[in-house]
Amino acid sequence: MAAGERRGGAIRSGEPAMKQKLYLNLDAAVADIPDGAIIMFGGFGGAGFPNNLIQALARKGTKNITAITNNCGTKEGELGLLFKNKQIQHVIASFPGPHSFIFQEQFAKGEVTLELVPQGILCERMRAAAAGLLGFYTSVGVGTEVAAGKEERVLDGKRCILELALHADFALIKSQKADGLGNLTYRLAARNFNPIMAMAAKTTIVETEEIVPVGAIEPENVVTPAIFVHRIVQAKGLRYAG
Amino acid sequence: MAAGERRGGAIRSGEPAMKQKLYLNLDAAVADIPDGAIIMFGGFGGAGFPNNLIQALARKGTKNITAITNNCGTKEGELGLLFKNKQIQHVIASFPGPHSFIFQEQFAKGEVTLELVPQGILCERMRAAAAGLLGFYTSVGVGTEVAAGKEERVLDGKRCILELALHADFALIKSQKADGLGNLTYRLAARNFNPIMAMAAKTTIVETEEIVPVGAIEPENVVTPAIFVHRIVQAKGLRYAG
Amino acid sequence: MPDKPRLTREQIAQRAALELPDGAYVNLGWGIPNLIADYLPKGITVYFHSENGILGMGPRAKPGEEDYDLVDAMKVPVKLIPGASFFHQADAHLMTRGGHLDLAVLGGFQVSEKGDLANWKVPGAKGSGGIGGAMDIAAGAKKLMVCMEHTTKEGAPKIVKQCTYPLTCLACVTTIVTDLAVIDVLPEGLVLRETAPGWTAEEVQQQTEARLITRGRIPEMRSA
Amino acid sequence: MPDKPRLTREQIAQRAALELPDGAYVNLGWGIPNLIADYLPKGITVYFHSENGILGMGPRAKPGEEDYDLVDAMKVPVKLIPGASFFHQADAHLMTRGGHLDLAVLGGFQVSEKGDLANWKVPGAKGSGGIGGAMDIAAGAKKLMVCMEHTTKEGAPKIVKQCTYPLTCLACVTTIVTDLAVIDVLPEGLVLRETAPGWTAEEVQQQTEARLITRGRIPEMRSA
Repeated sequence: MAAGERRGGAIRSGEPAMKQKLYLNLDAAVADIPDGAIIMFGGFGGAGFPNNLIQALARKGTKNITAITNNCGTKEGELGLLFKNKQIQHVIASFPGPHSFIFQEQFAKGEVTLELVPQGILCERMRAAAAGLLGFYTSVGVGTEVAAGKEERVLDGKRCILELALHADFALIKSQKADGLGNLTYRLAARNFNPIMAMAAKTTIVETEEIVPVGAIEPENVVTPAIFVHRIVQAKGLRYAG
Repeated sequence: MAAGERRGGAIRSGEPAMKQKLYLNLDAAVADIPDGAIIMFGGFGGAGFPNNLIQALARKGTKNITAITNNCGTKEGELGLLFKNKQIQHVIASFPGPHSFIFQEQFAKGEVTLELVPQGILCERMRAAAAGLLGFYTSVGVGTEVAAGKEERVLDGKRCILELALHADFALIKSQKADGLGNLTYRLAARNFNPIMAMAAKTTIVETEEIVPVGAIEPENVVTPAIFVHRIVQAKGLRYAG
Repeated sequence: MPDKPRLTREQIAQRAALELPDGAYVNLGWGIPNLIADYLPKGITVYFHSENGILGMGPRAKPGEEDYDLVDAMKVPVKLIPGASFFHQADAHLMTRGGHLDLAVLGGFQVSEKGDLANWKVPGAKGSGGIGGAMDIAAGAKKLMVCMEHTTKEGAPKIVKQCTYPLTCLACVTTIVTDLAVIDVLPEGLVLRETAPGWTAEEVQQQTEARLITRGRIPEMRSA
Repeated sequence: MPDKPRLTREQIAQRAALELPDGAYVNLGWGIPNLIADYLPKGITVYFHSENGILGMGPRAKPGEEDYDLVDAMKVPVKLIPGASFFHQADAHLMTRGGHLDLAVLGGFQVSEKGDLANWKVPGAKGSGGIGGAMDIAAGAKKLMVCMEHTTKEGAPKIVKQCTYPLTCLACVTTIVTDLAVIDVLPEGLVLRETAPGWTAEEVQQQTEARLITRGRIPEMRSA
């Protein structure tokens, strides 16, 4: 964060965190996402997508979104809905995917722009943002199109390129369980990108299959600690075939 | 790894991983740690120290160790034993600690050298090694003694310094449970550095309170996946007052 | 004037406790900051973070109830509050560096008028010294409060134009609570917010090397 | 000679399966590599890694037993073997990049004589393309085996002096298994280890742009 943001002097009391986090409906949870927002979307291979929140974002109608995501939707499902509504302007993704028809059409017409990032580097750039790191050196991408325009050097005898932290205003993620404080667990491989994005975004909004009492998740089994979660809304998961 | 290490051609079958990992005694588990080895030692605040393995390493008598650790022992306990035996030559640590008397004595005499690293940066440098990253930029340490001799630049409008990946030949760690494959869980705050070091070292040796059947740890609750663990030995934990 | 009563360490902690917002994620450092948890105002819930991988630390464990696998960063056995979680030390410092803590409270040897902090090493002290988590915490917390005595035992000011002790972090401190005053570090400089009972702004300024900005009447330090 | 029988995709997978060491941690990519799990030799246990955060993937789920929260990187519902674990995608790629996988097997468009791999983008193809995990996996696995047809459908060699397709990773391939041969990428160059039944070393060389090093009599490709 910038020095100016931090040097605000006295701290003013807010509402208790617990009261602030629980939202009663999906639309309220995304109501303040403005046009031009940078948004991370969890999910991989049909699992762990925050499809209820995506639908709410479609209803809200936020435009000119920069979407950070592994893929670009499955037909009209997942992010496909937001492409269909022409809400997304720029994508930072690893693998748009074979069923991202609407995205592909808009990409071909130049209506949407794309930065392709190796999947692990996409994760690592988000984690760098989460961890307060500015950037890192990796040998992934050296000598490939991915290295174009990036600083290259040799460290420890290896060619490597500089990759920068990737921040977002919001993360929309999906969990299996959430307690009222925001501690999360994920089901099986529906975990995927969700915990990383939860850590990386300024405001993390989670749709959860189930809200459990505070203390119901064993402290040793919490996957995403409450500190990373800002809004919680319960919703039965939606899944798209594809 | 260097290109030469990787381009070895055909892969030769080894023993099954499971058979290789279980060791029947502590001495066998550390028997091949050579003089001059770079070793990470888990533990923080008296919790999660691999004290049985440290004792075995003392019996083994390995010399000229570079120790990567949060602190430098509690009197003769924890790493204190290895300092007492003059087995450690160089330390990379965050907080040697108020009871690291033997280390302090040797440090004052110049018998042991020390690189002081901020605690989170120590973690992050180990994680960079684990993750195949060469280095990263952080604003931690800018303008302090820690920045001495390090590359400094401005990224995203912030002054930052380059920190390099920190590798080790061995990690000696402690877990609560291990299955025969090497999946680990930790008890409460005895987790601390142990999972990071397990990921960062070439060979990770774990002393565990308990060996449980394969499958007894829920896949969603595994903290250290088996891929990071190379040797497992059961031992009742030892704790030092201090 | 140096004989006027100053706040005790406990009173500094008590005043500092009033700065903790309800629902905040907070890390308390060594020394006076560590006393703050004992003085939380009623009805306030704070989620205490420990750099060894705990969120949701509760009070110190009572004698006989200690579990030495559940200690804070000072090695003191603690309890958990409901909704606590454990994680490894890299994730603990991802939280500190990454701006996830609403507030950190550290002790200090010196704070400069720009909010630079020196708190890890005394020049000329014997031994190796140690950094611990201080640099990560100072660099990353959204707000950083420093609790310390206003002057050294020898009477030298600790709020200075420029730190002469080895630095922990540049331009990181947002509020200073001492045995004489509450001071905010703002873009325009050090702004005196409150003074200890019986101390005038001028008297506090005399104990301070850096210039303090005063606006109107400065109220007395609150205690509850 | 182009009419001589070549191995099928399944036979390539079957031969490649013999390269999997017992107890190894292995990632299988799209295409032929994904077939390998069906041909594991008996008595061998391999721990399959998936970049969406699974270690210890078992066979594909039978019809009616699918759980769509448990899919591999190709979105196919799978089962687990005992001792499996889940982790997030950043840790999954910490494993790929960090040298923790004993072996990765990827498909390929081209492999160069230096072991460069091109496998993610066909020049001039329509659409956005996609990288997925291939670059991280290729850069980090201890050993990288590529399984592919020896030549394109048009008969052009895919083992070349220099890749003309967009690169995935430089100097990463250690072994190539095709429908005509098994080739090791060694510091001295591409060493022909086995040829398909009925194919001589010379005939394989004719289908290969890069020079193949042959040492003595080249045995026939093993199948079990």
